[in-house]
Formats: sequence, C-alpha cells, structure tokens
Amino acid sequence: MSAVSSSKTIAVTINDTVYEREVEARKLLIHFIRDDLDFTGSHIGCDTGNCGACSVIVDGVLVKSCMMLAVQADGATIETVEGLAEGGELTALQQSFSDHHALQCGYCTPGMLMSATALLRTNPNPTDDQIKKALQGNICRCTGYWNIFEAVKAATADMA
Amino acid sequence: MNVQGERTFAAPRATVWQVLNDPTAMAKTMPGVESFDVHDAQRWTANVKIPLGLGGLRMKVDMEKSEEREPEFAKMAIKGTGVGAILNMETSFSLGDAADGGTTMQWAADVKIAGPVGSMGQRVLQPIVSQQVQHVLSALDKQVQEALAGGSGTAGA
Amino acid sequence: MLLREVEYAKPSSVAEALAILVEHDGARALAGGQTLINVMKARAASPDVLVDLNGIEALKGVELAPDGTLSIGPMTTCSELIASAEAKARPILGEVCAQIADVQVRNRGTIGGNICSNDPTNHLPPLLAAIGAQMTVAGRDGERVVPAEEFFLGVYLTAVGPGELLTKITIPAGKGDGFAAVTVGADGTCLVNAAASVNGAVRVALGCVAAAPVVLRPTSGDDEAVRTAVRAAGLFPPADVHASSEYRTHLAEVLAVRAVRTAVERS
Amino acid sequence: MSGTTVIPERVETQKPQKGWAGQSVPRKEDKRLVQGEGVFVDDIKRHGMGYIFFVRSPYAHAHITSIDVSKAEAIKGVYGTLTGEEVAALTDPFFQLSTPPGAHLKDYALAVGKVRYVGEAVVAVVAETRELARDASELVEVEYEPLPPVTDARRAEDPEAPILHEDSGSNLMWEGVYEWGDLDAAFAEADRVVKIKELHFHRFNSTPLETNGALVEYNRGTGQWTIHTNNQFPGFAAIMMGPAIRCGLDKLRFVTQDIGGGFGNKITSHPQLVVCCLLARKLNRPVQWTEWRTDFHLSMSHGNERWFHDTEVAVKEDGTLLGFRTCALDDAGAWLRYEPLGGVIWAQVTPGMYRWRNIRLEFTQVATNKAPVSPNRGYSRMQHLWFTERVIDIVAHELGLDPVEVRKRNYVRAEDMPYETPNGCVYDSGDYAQMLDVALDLIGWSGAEERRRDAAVRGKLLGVGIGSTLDSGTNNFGQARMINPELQFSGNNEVATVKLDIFGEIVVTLGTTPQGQGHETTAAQIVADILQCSVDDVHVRAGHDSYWNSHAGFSGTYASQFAVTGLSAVKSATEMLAAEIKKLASAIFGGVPVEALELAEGSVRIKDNPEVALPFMACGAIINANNAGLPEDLDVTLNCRYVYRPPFQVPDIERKFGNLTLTYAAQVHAAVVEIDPETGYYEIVDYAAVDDCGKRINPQIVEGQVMGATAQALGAAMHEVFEYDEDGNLLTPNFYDYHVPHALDMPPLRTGNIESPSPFTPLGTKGMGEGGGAGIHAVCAAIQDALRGHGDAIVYDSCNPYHRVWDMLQHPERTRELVEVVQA
Repeated sequence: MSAVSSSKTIAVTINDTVYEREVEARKLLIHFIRDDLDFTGSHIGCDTGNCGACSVIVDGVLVKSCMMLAVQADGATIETVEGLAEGGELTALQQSFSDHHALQCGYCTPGMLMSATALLRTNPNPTDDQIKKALQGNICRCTGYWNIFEAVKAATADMA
Repeated sequence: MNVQGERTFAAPRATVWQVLNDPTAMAKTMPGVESFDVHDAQRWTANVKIPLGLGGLRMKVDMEKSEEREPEFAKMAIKGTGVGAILNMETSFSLGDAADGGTTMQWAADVKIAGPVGSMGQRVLQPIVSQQVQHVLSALDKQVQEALAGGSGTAGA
Repeated sequence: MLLREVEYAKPSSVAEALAILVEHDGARALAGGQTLINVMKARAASPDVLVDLNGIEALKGVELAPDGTLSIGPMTTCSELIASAEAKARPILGEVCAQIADVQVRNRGTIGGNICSNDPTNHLPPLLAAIGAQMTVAGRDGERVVPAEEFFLGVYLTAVGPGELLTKITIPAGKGDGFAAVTVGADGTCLVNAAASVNGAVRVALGCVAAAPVVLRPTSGDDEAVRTAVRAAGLFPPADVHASSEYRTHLAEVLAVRAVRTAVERS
Repeated sequence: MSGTTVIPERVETQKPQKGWAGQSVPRKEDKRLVQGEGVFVDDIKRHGMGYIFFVRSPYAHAHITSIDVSKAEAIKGVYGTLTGEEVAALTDPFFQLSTPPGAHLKDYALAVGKVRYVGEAVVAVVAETRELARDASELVEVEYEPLPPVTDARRAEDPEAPILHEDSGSNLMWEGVYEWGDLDAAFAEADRVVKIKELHFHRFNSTPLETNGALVEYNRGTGQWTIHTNNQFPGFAAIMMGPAIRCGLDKLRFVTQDIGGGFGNKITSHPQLVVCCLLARKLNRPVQWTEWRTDFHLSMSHGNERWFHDTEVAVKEDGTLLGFRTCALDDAGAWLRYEPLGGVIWAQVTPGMYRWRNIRLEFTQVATNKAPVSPNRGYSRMQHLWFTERVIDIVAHELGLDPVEVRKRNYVRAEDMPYETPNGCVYDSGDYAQMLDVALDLIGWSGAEERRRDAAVRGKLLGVGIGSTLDSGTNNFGQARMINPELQFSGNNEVATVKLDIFGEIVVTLGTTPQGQGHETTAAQIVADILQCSVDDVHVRAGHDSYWNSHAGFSGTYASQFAVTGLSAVKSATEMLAAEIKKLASAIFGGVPVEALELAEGSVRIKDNPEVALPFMACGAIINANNAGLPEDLDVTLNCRYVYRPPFQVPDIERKFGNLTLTYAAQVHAAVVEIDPETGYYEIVDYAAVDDCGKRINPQIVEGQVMGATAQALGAAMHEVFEYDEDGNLLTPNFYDYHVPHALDMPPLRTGNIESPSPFTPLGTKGMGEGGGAGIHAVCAAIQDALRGHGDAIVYDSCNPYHRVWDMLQHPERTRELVEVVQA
C-alpha cells in the first residue's frame, strides 16, 4: 500500500549529478529545479502550460516542467539547458542559434533548445513541417520563429 | 448569465412552498453542502464544496430572502465567496397550480461570477451552471416527495 | 504556478489506486496532468489527494486483437499512441492525437486523461463517441463497460464516479472515419470539432457545442442529410471570446459535413 | 497549416562597407543566453528574502469596505503584509503628467478605498516561500461593495456612466484639438468626401515572455534601496518613485541585467516597485516579486485602445488626398500610468507617409474599468498609422482606385526629403515608393489576379494588402508640453562611458537596458572601428546600474532610439578615448604631433614608423598605475564619458508645431491571405517586409527586429486581444485564450531593405525596432481585398479573428453602413 503524504524525499539526477531533497507534493518540477536546486536556466513564461520556456528532458522525454510535480520526478534523470554544452563547448544547435540570430532576449531560448535537441535526437533529418511541429509548444515573442527554424534546419544531420 | 425554466411538482402548492422555505430541506438540495447555519427566517449560510469533476470548489454561501409573497413568490440574494471565484446570484421563483393538482414553479436566476474562474471558465460556466441547476431541481423534487410522504420530511437535516 | 497543499500517492496497481480513491474523499486520479495541474495552478478547484497513475503498468499500452479490435490502456500517452503500430489499425486515432496541443503535452498527456477531463475543447471525447469506443470503468464492486456515448456526462464529468477508475478503452475495427476542427491558430484552442464514422451507419459527434459531445445519426452521408441532422439537434452552444453561440452552431454544421465527407472517402 | 518558410532573402541596395559597422557580427550576448547562463530578475536570490504575492481585485469597480490581514499574518513563515491604507500613509500619490481633469487622480501603489479594474493590487503578502505567500493571500479578508463598471470608452462620458475617479469629476482624463493647414479650403477643393463613421483599434500588448519582477534590498545605514529589476526605463521609474516615497533619486539604485523582452510593457512597473521598497524597509529583509502571466494580462501595460469617429477625407477624383478630419477617442483604462502622453505621441507621424497638408484631429482620452494602458511597441503611432492606412484603403476601395496608385500618388517623395510635415516634424530621408516596389516584387503582386482565380477554384477567397508605416525614433520629450505646458521636459539624452583599463582592456558602460536588441554587440562594433581593434577586445558591460553614474535622465531602452542616442554616445566617448590615447602617446614619444599618430592592432603608433608603437596595455598601465613623471598639463584619464544630446528645439506649444522625433524609419509590408468563406477561417499564405532604417550597424540584428515586429503585428491582427465582458472580467487573462503566434502559425516571409542614411544622426542610423504595426495594416487591407465582390465589407477593426471575418461575410451591410462617399 503506497503511502499518502504531503511531502516526500526524492532523488533526481540533473545533468549527471544526483540531488536528494525533501519536497512538498504540491511543488512543481520547474520550481524545484529553479528555486531548490538553483538551475535557473529553465524559465517560466506562463501559468497555463502554453509557453514551453520550462521545457526539460525527463528520462529521455521532452516535457514542460510546469505540468509535472517534483515528486513525480523521483528517481528520474533530467536534462536541462545547463547540461547541453560540455566544458563550455556549445552544441551544434546552440552555435546554430547564435549564427542564425535565433534569439533576442534569450528568455525562451533554453526551452526552445531543449525542444530542438529532443527533435534531432529522434529525427536527425526532419522535414520543414516536422521542425515547426516540434517547436509548436514553445512561445517566442521576439523572433517570429523564422530564424529559429533556420537555426534548427541548419543543425540537421544533412546540413551539418 | 441568466438561466430560467419551469418545473412541475406532483404536490400541492403548500407543500412545495413549505419545502422551499425550509432551510434544512433546501440544504439537502444544494451541491456539496458541508455545513449549514440558519441565522433567522430570512438569512442562511452554507459552506459548500461544489463538485466540479476536477476537484471541489469551496465556497461560503450567504443567502438572504429579499422578497416573499406566500404562497406564490419569493426572491433571494445569494453571495458565494471562494478562492478565485465570487458568486453573486439573484434568484426568484413563482408557484402556480398545475392542472392535475400539482404545482408549477417558474424560476429564474441571474448569475454573476467574478474572479479568475469567471474569466478562465467562460466556455464552461454556462454548461456547469445548468448542470448544477439540474442537480438542485431534481434534489428539490426529492425533498418535495419526502415532505409529501413523511409529513415534514425535514427531520435530521 | 503555486498549488494549494495536496497529498500525493503513487500506487503500483489498480486495486491499490482504487483503495486510496475510496478511502479519501476529495481524492482524484492524476494521469498526465496536462489539464489537472493547470487547473490546480489557478487554485479554483483542487483535489485534496492526487493518486498518480503513472506507476501502474497495467494501464499502459495498445493491443490489437485478431478481429481488429483495439484495447488502449488509458495511461498510454498521445505520443505513444501516435507511434503505436497497433493503433494504425484505426488511423484516425493517431491523426487526431497528432493535433492535440504540442509535443510536450502529447509526450505526457494521456488518452485516458484527455477523455476523463472532458474539457469541451478536447478532441478525443467526440472522436471516441463517433467511432463507438467502449470504456471499462473499475470500482470497488468490479468492472462495468460504458459506451462512449453514455460516458461523457458534462463538463469535467464522466461516468467515472468517485472511487472509480477508467481502466480500458476498447475500439472496434474500422477505417471510415473523419475529423474536422477549427482551432485558434494551428493546433490551438478548439472552437468546434466534429468527428464522423461511417462504418455501417453514419455517426457524427460534435465537440465544444455543449457540456458533452453531441452524437448524431444522419440518415446518410450526403451533405444535406448531415446538415439536416445538425440543424435538428437544436444546438445552443456556449459562447466565449472566440466564438458566439451562433457562430459555433454554424461551424458545427460545416465541420460535420467535412468530417463525414472524409469518413465516406475512407470507408 | 502555414506554408514552408522561405529563407529570408535580403535585397541589398548597398554593399556593407569595410569595418565592423555594417556587418552581421554574431552577438556577444548569445554565448551566455544559449547556455541558460543569463541572469534574469527571477534568478536573483538573497539570504532571508521574502516572496511577495498580491491579493487582487475580483471586481472591475467596487468600494473596499474592509481589509483584515490578521489571519494571514498569523501563519508561521509569513513575514508581513502591506495594505492600501499603509501605502497612503507612507507615500504621496504618483505625479500626474496630465493637466486637469486627469491631473486630479490620486494614484497609489496599491488600491486605496476603491478598486477600479479586475486584477488591481489590493494587498501585498510576504512569506518565506512563494507557495506560502499565496496560501496566506487566501486568508486576507477583503470586503467589497460592488459598483457598476464602465468598460466601453464610448459610454464613459454618458451622464449616467459610473465615475471611476470622483476627484476628477468625470471619466474625461485629457482632451486636445490638433489642427494644421486649412481644412475648409481642402474640403472646398475636394471632388469627393469619404466619410467613415467609426473605426476601432483594439486593446492588446506584446506580452514579453518574461513578466515583470524585482528583488529589492533596503540599506538602513544609507537609507538606500537597491532595486534589481527588469524595468526598461529606470529613469522614468525613478522620477515617479522618488517623490512618491519621499526620497532623493540617489536613494534608488536600479540594477538590471538580462531582460526577457520588454516592448514598452516594462516601463510602468513603478507602483509594484514602490510596494517592494516599502516592504523591504518595513520587514527589514530583501523582498522578491515575480509577476505571474495571469497577473500581467490582468494588470500590466495594455496597449492604447482607440476609436476614430466621424472621419471625413477630402479627395480629388484622381485619388489625391487633400486632408482629413477625425475624432480620436482613447481608452486609458483605470489609471494614467504613462498617459496621457499617448495623446501627443501619435502626432510624430501625423500624416503617416502621405503628403496631405490639412489635418484636424480632436483627441479625447477617458478612463474605463480596465487595466491601465502604457507604452506598447509602436506606442500611440501604431494606432494612428493603422488609421491612416485604413483611410487610404477605404478611399481606394470606395472610389474604385488601385491602392498602389493611391499610395504612390500621395507618398512623400524621395526628392522632397527632408520633408517637413504639417505639424513641423521633419522626415529625415527615405524613398517610400521604391520600398513599395520592392515589397510588391517580393510578394508577386503582378501575379495576384491569377492567384486569386486559383484560390477561387479551391473555394478560397484570396486578398492582397499593403501596410506602409513609420517607426519614428528618438523622442523630443518637449512634446510632453503639448499635453501639459507645465511639464519641464524637453530633448533627450543617452550616456556611454568607454575606458582603457589597467591591463589595456577596453571597457564600455551603457546607460541602456537592452531586452534583446544586442547593445553589447553593436556598441562593440562602433568601438572596434574607432580604436581599430577586434570586437572581441571590447568588453561591454551587461545591463544597467544607476549607482555608477553611467546614465542620464532619459536613459533606458524604449522608443526606437539606441542606434541613434546610444551608439552616438558610444561613438563620441570612444573618439574622446582615441584622442586621449594619442595625446598620451604623443607625450611618451617625446612630442610627436598627434596628427602623426594612428591606432592599429591594439596599439597607438607613428604612421610613418609603425615599429614605434605603444600597446593599449601600456597606455592603460601608465595612466592607471605608473604615471609618475608625466607632464603636469597632460589631462588624460583614458576614462571617457559622453552624453549624447540630439539637436532638438522646444516645440511651439500654441501651434502644436515642431520636430517631435529625430529619425523616421519606414516599413512597407505586403500580405496575401486566403479566407475559407464557409468558416471565416483564414491563413496568411505569403508575406513581405521591406525596411529602411538608414545605416544598419548590424543587418542581422536589424532584420531580427523587423521579423519580431512583424510576428507581433500578425498576432495582433488575427487573434491577440484583451477582451472584457460587460462586468469587466478579462476574457483573455493568459496564453490559453490570448493566442500569440506559434511556430506553425508563421507565414512564409521575404524581407528586403533599403538604406537611406539619416542626415541628422552621427552614424547615419535611424532608431528602429517598433515597426509601426505594418503587419496589422497589411492584414486588414488583405482581408478587405479578399472580401471584394463578396459583400464588399469594410474592415473596421484592427483585430480580425475568424468570427469577425465570418460576420463580415454574413452581414457586410453592417460594415457598409460605416462608410459614405459624397460628391463635394
């Protein structure tokens, strides 16, 4: 019989480090990541699950961390934007975002990069519509998406 | 939002009137009542948790009878206060005799909901309100029948 | 973003989940959470206990019987269904799931969650009603099977009562299906949607025009027969910032015709 | 849904010159931002900080009869609360820019005695965690006595309309009459008069993805507040806050770093910042405020909603426009937070891009029970430019003329530049007709009729529309005096400090508060060209800190001006530094004349003898750490601060005449839409944007701004609206019902540009980025074109969601009634 409780000690692996914390059942994963663990790269742009600025990859699956409770991530492996570049070496996508001016204020960028990263992992040569469909869950108010699309397209296997 | 309708009860007008004016009977018609206090003949307060499928909407509901003409007409001001929602409702009913010795009740309600729920729930509010109204009316019918059967029918509210 | 205090449990079996749901008044099942958690953010309506179904393997997966009948575990995510080879037996399922919100939501959002929340703007309730799905609901006193048409009771209300769980969605074989919707922007909030199925008789289900999907049975798949059926339904849809009741009524007719046309082509 | 995106093609009319300026240098900001290492306001934490949560009004209009915070304060972990009564005791009302009646408003940081819109902040609660603060806010008991609201500006002045501000006596906030030229003569000369009863520009804003916020610390010892915030115009916030909380501006230290978009919507957060300051002092601990998305939609910086009534346009048979009269009714919402400046800002672009000389506009601004309006990308000019574009297309439509011809016939001509408008604004440069040709070419205008037929075969109605617009930049704040002659504002300024540090690093400090415009990059480009080094050698400090004398009164990032004010300051400060470096070298080289010296490869050297060189590192070391023996009269600090001040005069307040901005960038857009007549659903199937902002320092950044402004305009044209019901509930309080464009919604885009350098700015640049709402104008025109021959509806609203398009198809007569053509 699994216990019913209002808080729980959980262990999550974020960007290859394990963190163990006691967390209230009501705490959203994004608040846990930002407030409790100080990974402030993932952002909050709405309160309805629309904007995607909080997108992270949980056990290989792209999710919006504002629509998941921290306790639900117990035992999970989480990838955030901070974990993309290794040793300060930008990934092809990160470099491509800069090359194509795919960011202005940079607030949506971490979530946008996680969505694009998840896409290219499973589908290295997406069609134009597949790229747009993959970015549909991430709102950008600065760029109009055109340059983001170009940046992702340029980072696909064929182009790279 | 305005909702209105007519309902016929298989009971004499006096019985229907009695039920409609019996706070404890009325309490049984309201959705998710957790506690109910009668201040006086005109003013009642209920703490309700309206079941909304996704979870209960807790509200403190104050009711005040503002107008009354026994045995055919009454008007009530209802104010509900909850987190994210403030309900202001004015409702009235008028009773008439139906052909078969039953009673017809014409009712109308003007419902205003302020707060986040009011704006975020625009699309669903109208259906939800009619759902709740249906709930109240059938519960009311039940109370009327009980009153008819068991005399007062209000014992052990 | 800041939820009210809530208790949490993650059972590993349906029986365990049911026990908790029965034990705690105000307990509610948490599937993908893509609707429920957002509602909780607004704090308007909040469950007291969340029963997380993500640990129950028995509720996941898609099975295809030799006769073409599909059994879908309610905790199957939209993305899993889209990728499922079995689900291709009824192509409309994957097609419609691919139009739900966005990748992140489809990755976490489940088939069962979408239909049990029964938000009027959801795509799956009318679809399942149109294609004649059967819902298996489990409670303390065992299981019962509810046809989709009787499953959707009202906004956020289904035949799954307190202390019960949706444990299986059964979908008969067929391919003559169609779906049409007008949304605010691509894959955005739905104004009206219509699903149709002409496997044998013609069946149309309209979404976002009432508290629950409205099922119609036009006498035939002809445009005029469909229009007549929609007009006869005497719809009085709720209005919102995107559409008046009149506009929704009109869209229902147009979309019903389009959904049926597709269904006829494919049958 | 949208077609495939076309890789933006640039139509260059000039080759980028040599040097850094003019090249698409990759942004210096990007490296931190793509790694999630930017520092946005909600990322900042302090030991023992408390989180603020606001209790907000559920009513559009109500008296506050009682407030009880005792239950909230009793909770463990709750640090304290702040109510309107405390605010009224501890602060003075915010200074009002308006003359009476608007001047009488008593605007405090929290509602005092009364609430005037849904979402207005009533009480602030501070607690140990975000969640707890919200829990406690639910225990704050506020009793309201609801009052009837007024939500339609057209009803605000009715005698029976409820009054928001008793102090001002009515809902009228400000009114003014603007008239230039000779209207009577114009209408006498006209062959036709086109009358338009009513046009409506809707309420929306740019919804930056990061909402407002702050972390505020109070230093009891110095009595100074440190305000870490994402406010985009600290200079304005300071002059609003200082007098209100009764302190000198030196006590308000504003610090910004990365800002997640602003678009004007982060200018008027001063009320919330005051609440933060009062709480930091009251609770003696740092307090943090993050505005949630729904809070933002309910209460922050809505764009000005405006009605245009009884418009009359004097036209010659051939489409020559002689002049117009109209009455503009502006809906300010519940408070004047930056208003009534919108009542004059529009006048920067009085005639739009056209040569009409006789114009009369009666401007009235009223208060309604809706969120206060404040600047929003294209602030006040966008509304007016939409109006002028609607007029052009309605005139063409009703007189059966070609909208392209009407535009070309009436555009200000290239040969007339610089062109003085009827109200004394001087359009600095540009060739609008050429821009239109480029746009039409990019959109395939010549093939439009064929495409229209193809679409018809598919059952679709195709329409093509043009939006020509201006992006006026670098305000002459003297225009504020047309609103209130008492205001002591005029001109403009911006600051840059460029220094050579001890190890030779080139360090640049700006007064601006960029929100994605790439100031660190463009500033480095200017510096690198003058000092003849690489942009990588130039360190531009991120963000703004008012503590270090790096700013001036108008510092900030708003109103399309950095390329003029910011970069001109950078240019001059760097030139000062270059001169000092040479002066120093001249002394070190034993009196070699500075004319004989040059800067190259990170050093100063003798032109004819490059081996004799002094590296910047040596220069920095000598001045900062090794200066014994230098000539006494050598006044060299290698730390140069320059304040750029645009050449402005105070406008003539009587005639409402003068140059209101320094530069006038232009944009011409063209859109192709396809409408499904059965549903009103439509898509933009092709789009072109042509931009002319003079000399482009970084073309890629400029194009990024053009794209962003275009996307926001398309969102506003199709779906984005802050819609209220009759009770004053906002029906689009977050991204669920307020639909902003997503990736799949974007049409194929082609961009082009023309460079007409400004003769009035040091770099030939023009401010840009706001875009003037060209996309809204173009989409409205395209829809009207698509409906031609299908009821000929008049597009009367700036927002056209599917239901409105369907209504126009069902009942074109309802819109036809708005227009009348009379023989003069």
